[in-house]
Amino acid sequence: MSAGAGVDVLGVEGLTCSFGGVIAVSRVSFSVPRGELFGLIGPNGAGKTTLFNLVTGLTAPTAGRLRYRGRDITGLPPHRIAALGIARTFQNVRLFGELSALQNVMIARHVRTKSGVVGGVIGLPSARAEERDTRRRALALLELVGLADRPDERARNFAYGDQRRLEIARALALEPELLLLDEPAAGMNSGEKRGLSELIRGIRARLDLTILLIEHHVPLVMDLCDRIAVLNFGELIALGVPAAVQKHPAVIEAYLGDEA
Amino acid sequence: MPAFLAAYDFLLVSMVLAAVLALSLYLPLMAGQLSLASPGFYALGGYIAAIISTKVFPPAAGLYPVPLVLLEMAVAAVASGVLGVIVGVPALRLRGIFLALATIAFVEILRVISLNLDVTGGAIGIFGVPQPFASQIHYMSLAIPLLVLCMLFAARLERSRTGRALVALREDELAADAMGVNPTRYKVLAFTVGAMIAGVVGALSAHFINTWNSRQGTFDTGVSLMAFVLIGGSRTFVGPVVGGLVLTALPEALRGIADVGGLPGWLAQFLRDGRLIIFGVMIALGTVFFPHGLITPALLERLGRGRRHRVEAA
Amino acid sequence: MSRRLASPVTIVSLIAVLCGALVGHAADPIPIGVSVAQTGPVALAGQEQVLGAQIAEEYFNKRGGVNGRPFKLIFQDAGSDEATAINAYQNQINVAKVVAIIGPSLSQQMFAAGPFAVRAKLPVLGISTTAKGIPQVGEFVSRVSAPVAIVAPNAIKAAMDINKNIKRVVVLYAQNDAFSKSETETFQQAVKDLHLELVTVQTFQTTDTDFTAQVTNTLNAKPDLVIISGLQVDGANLVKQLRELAYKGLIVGGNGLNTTNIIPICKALCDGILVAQAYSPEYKSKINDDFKGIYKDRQKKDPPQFSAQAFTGVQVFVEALGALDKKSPIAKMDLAALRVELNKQLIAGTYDTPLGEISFKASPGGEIVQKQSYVAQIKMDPGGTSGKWVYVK
Amino acid sequence: MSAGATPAPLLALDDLSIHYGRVQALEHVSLDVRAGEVVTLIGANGAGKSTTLRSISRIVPIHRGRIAFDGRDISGVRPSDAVRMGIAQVPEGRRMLARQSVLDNLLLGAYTRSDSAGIQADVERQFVRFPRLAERRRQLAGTLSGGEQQMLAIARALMSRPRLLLLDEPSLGLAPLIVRGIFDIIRELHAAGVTILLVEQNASLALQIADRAYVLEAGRLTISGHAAELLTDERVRRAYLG
Amino acid sequence: MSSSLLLQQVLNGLAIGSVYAIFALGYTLIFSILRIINFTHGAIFTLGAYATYALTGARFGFNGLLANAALPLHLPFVLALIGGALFAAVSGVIVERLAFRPLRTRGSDPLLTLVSSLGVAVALVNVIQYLFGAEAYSYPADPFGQLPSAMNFGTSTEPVLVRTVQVIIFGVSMVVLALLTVLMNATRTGKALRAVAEDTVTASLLGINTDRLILLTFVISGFLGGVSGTLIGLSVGIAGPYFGIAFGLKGLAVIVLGGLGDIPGAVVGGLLIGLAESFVPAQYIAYREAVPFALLFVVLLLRPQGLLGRAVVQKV
Repeated sequence: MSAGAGVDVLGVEGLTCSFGGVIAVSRVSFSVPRGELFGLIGPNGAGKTTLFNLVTGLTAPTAGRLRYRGRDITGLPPHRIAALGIARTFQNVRLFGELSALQNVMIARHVRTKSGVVGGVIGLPSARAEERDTRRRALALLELVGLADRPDERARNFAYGDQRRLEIARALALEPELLLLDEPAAGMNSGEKRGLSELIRGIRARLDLTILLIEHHVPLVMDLCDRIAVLNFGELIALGVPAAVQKHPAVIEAYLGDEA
Repeated sequence: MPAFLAAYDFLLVSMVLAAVLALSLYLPLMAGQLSLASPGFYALGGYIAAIISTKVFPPAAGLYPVPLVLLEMAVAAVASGVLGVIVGVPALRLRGIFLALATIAFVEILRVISLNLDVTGGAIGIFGVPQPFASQIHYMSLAIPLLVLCMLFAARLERSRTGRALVALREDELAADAMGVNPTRYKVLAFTVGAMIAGVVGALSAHFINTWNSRQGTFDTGVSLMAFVLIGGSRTFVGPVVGGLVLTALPEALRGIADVGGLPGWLAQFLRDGRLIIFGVMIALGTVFFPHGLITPALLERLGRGRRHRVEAA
Repeated sequence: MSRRLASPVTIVSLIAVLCGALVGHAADPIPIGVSVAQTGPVALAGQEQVLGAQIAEEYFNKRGGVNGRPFKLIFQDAGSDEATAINAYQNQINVAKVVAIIGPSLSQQMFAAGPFAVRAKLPVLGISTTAKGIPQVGEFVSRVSAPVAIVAPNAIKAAMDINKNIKRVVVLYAQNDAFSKSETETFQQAVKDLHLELVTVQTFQTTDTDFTAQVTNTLNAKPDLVIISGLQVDGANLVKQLRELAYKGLIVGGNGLNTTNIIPICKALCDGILVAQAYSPEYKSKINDDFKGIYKDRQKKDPPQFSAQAFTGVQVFVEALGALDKKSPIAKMDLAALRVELNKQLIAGTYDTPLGEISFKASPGGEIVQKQSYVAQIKMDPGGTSGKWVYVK
Repeated sequence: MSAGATPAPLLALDDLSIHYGRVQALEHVSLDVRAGEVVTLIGANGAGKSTTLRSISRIVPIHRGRIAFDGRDISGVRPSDAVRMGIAQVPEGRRMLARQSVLDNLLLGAYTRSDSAGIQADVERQFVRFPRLAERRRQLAGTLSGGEQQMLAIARALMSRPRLLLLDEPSLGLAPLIVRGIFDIIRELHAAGVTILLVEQNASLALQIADRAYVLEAGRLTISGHAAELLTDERVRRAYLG
Repeated sequence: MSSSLLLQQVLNGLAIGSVYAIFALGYTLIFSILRIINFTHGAIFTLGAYATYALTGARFGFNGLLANAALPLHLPFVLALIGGALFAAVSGVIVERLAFRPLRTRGSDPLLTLVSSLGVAVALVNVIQYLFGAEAYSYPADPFGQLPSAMNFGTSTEPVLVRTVQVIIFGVSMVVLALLTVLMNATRTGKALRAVAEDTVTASLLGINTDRLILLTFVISGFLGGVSGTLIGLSVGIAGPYFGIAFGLKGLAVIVLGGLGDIPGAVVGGLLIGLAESFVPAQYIAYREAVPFALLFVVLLLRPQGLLGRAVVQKV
């Protein structure tokens, strides 16, 4: 987990986004070095998901810059950003519900494969080989997230927790360098959550990933993350190692309520 | 079956052509795009064939050479493809019903243009389109390969990288985009291939129905095609094919039932004169009782259980 | 029935039905097919044609049919589109095994279906197909509907007789209708030939109901004469709106306006339209009086042109069959030979019909030669609910 | 809030199971709310809290179990009838009718009632309770701030004079000061005798205000008890209070 | 261009446009509530026109099952119009029950509803033809007998004439628009309808019986369809079973132009298309038919929410 040549994987500079007068993300700046597991917490509606949408190009920022491995990616369309190596999961699980688990994962191999209409339809040797490879890799990923036993099951038939893991497998199929996980533990029971922590640790180590994680389940975040950023009302109110963030008065105020 | 063929040769070929045409609408729908533009390209293809065969290579005695028909089909494919890209790039930014409406507008505009051009013959259209075959049933020699080719194409496409990209767009465009699928590119691709298929069917149809005019390939055609696809089933290429075959045959089948002896007079009369009432009601009922269409992937899976696994395991 | 079985069963039953349709007919009366538009937007014309044909069926069968042998009409709806017309033709030719077919209603449908008759070698008769090129479809395609070439100039001349100062002419036509498009070309040529000034040509659609823009453009051109080629409802609405918006000059209507169906639309404002007619109820002859009598009996109004033409279509086939039968008994002929011989006889004959005396050209085979052509002027009753076509020339 | 001898709870869910497609959202959930109580349902996002409320309001179909309100089985009634019977919900995300005015939103809250004088009086009562809304009565609801929208959502629900108020995540996306205001109002309602079932992500806030609580985890109830006890329960603290 | 010609063209445009507008009002109402295009609207419109015709005691024509039949009553025109509109409203209810509700309760794809409504439209048109034949009808007597057939908005030397019936249609569409606006904005039911349109779930949570209000929408839409069918029938005659269907396609252009589901938008869209059509220069009249659709295409590309419509923000 070396910091490499000092180029951060992700650089967020003064990022701002507003919808019809409501500021969802306000002048947020931080950077994520290579290999870090970076947590993003904050109350519902704090702008965490919007931040993910900005990073993955689904939403265009009103102001500010985004850099990925030093390259300016502000304003690029989502598929271009995905092709550069940024993959994500969604808060509300956006699997391709009618398709099988395997197909879901295979789709995400899109940017790592290249056979065209003609090659695919005629079945050129190169396309066939690529197809076999895609299938093999997809099965391996299903194995990794523990869903290898049901590759042909339709995605919408999976239990909530399994759907979340399938979404992670799909995101990994992109061979990303930066993985964005939006509340991966939502809807999971305690056992599943523990499994998820293991999974996230495992894939980071095995696949040499940088991970950005939004999570509500505080213990999970505290336990997993190297550093944590806290958002409230679109603003970054704290950033640091878990122990420091946990004690930050603004965080207690904003996130944990007026318990004090 | 010679008597059957003689009576229903035209209908049988129409059914096959309708099935192909339904596929032209199905392709963009594979990517989640309801486009009713197919009739426009169908009309264009028909005009291309009619003009080439009556004006460029004016008919000589005897049968019109089949290679020229193939040439016309190729020209129609290219022309429809080019027009498809030109129309598709701006139009496919629209979603859902708005795309459908824009393509309806496109078809109407083409219709008015064809009414006004000299080369298309206005309302009279172009007639005396020469025949490449001595009998209508021989059109099958082009229609069946065309259908098979298009079905093979659709079948292979569904299992290829491109097909997966299209289906991903249908299921969730945003997620597909975030997974690296370029929505515009694949939507335009599906739209354009659909346009080319429609153009080719149009070219063949101009010969097949002997004439071509502005009444071919209108909004009504689009409506029928939509019924073919949605009643047949829009989740697998088999659906539109079955929908095209069955719904094209249905009104004529009702006519046929009326001709079967033994029915009370009023019923036979109703089947003949009221067959469009029955047709309309059956379409409405079809949507209620077969909400996923007659043919669904699940049905196909049940029918062909096991076989697929063996193939995929290979 | 389980959902799983439902669709295969549907398909199988459809096929069964199609096969069942082949149970043959071996009826004694001579079958003559009538395939006109009984459904779709053209059904307005088609249902008038059905009426005319039915009157003819009764009328001629009462008079002994074909030399004592009855004939019967087989109706198969040709719809309003090309494919349905072809399907109807195929059914008539191969299932009903008719000796000849009357219809379809639209020229475009004939362009599509006609070649099937040519290939099957049986005579077909267009009764409302007036576009140019119909007889050229092929050897077995004829028509009793005149392509207005003669009638049109006559109507304009009749207008010029009524108003000697006619100079400026506006022509309007329904651009999406083949008949109107063919007719307007004749009218426009006639206007030029008569050295009148064609100030503007305006188009509309048969589906249009509002013509105020065309009327404004027409009135702006300050015409002395307006010529309209359209169908019944659109043509009548155009007349109505022209008159309501104070057009005072003469109106010549094409053959499409030659029907009492325009009266419910333009009512009193129909008054004075000069109509180029392929059929006139005023034409005096035994057969027309008979036809008109029966029709009036049933419908309480003068027969429209479409009914007369359909009647004529049946009459022509019946008389040709009769003439052929006298030369060589048709009962002994097989169907294929009968069809071919009937076509030859059809072209050779001359017929005294409600349309007047008609015969057919040898080249292009099957084009009608109609002795009479009519120009009439509509005279409305004071109440504006009924009117008469008064013969002009 | 002594239950005393009151036999039947106002609301009782009995072995409720709900699934979306083949995905199980709730499994064998049984809970009850007695008249006058504030009961809270806490749990992580996706645990099935909103689904529970939506099932009580009858906008999601039930696959197993039953819902009894005031002793009557309401499993088969329409959503509108549930409101008529006295169940009002303040939905998650507030769901303003953004294109209608504040006043119209309130009046629509009283849609099931026909006593126009009473409705008018209740409107004024809400304006007294929420002076901010009174100032903005002609404004379109979509133009209100988040806190104002939450106030309007609560006021709107109260307009039907509910016997049971379902509150879904009232603190969602609101500033702490405003959340405090909202919870003060909930306390007031409680004091006024309104029965409340509260779904809240902010567990400590919810537990402080409630009489009793249930913890929902992945569609199943795992812990239940008096709110004060749960507030100090180690499992709850670890899982939800950080 | 002279000022009287300009005025004439503007008035022509408004006259044509008001016909489109009145047709489109019932059409867009259903869209505003259900977000689907109801292709049966044209057929219901036709049914209304026929029902009014029958209620005036007029006789049907020579074809169809009911050839030469007539009702044994002679209602005055205004009563017949209301009766015809009520008949159309009832038809709307039946259509909703048969073609829309079964699909809605199953949560079917909206496209399927589109196809279902097309099927019902085909069936209805052919039922009309089966019963009454294909001929054109017009109402027996002008209901505004003493009025001149056209009104002059110009001078006696430079007349600018508009057909009286079109002035009436324009007036009625304005009145209908006003009534609908009042209904939607100032009544309890209207507010509930708007609530259903905006968010069905929230509406249910407020105690609104959404099924009943959707039915009501079909009643109103059918009633409006019936009124407009009769009025346009008065203007141009009832042109057979396809009478209303002919307006359907242009009606689509109208309601999209104004913003799908936007009630004032339908009127604005109708009038705009009418104006655009009437300003087509005389020598290009042959392309007039393409004008609404060209306009539709351009508007869709530039402003898909329609001229008056609001953009819908998609939530990720």
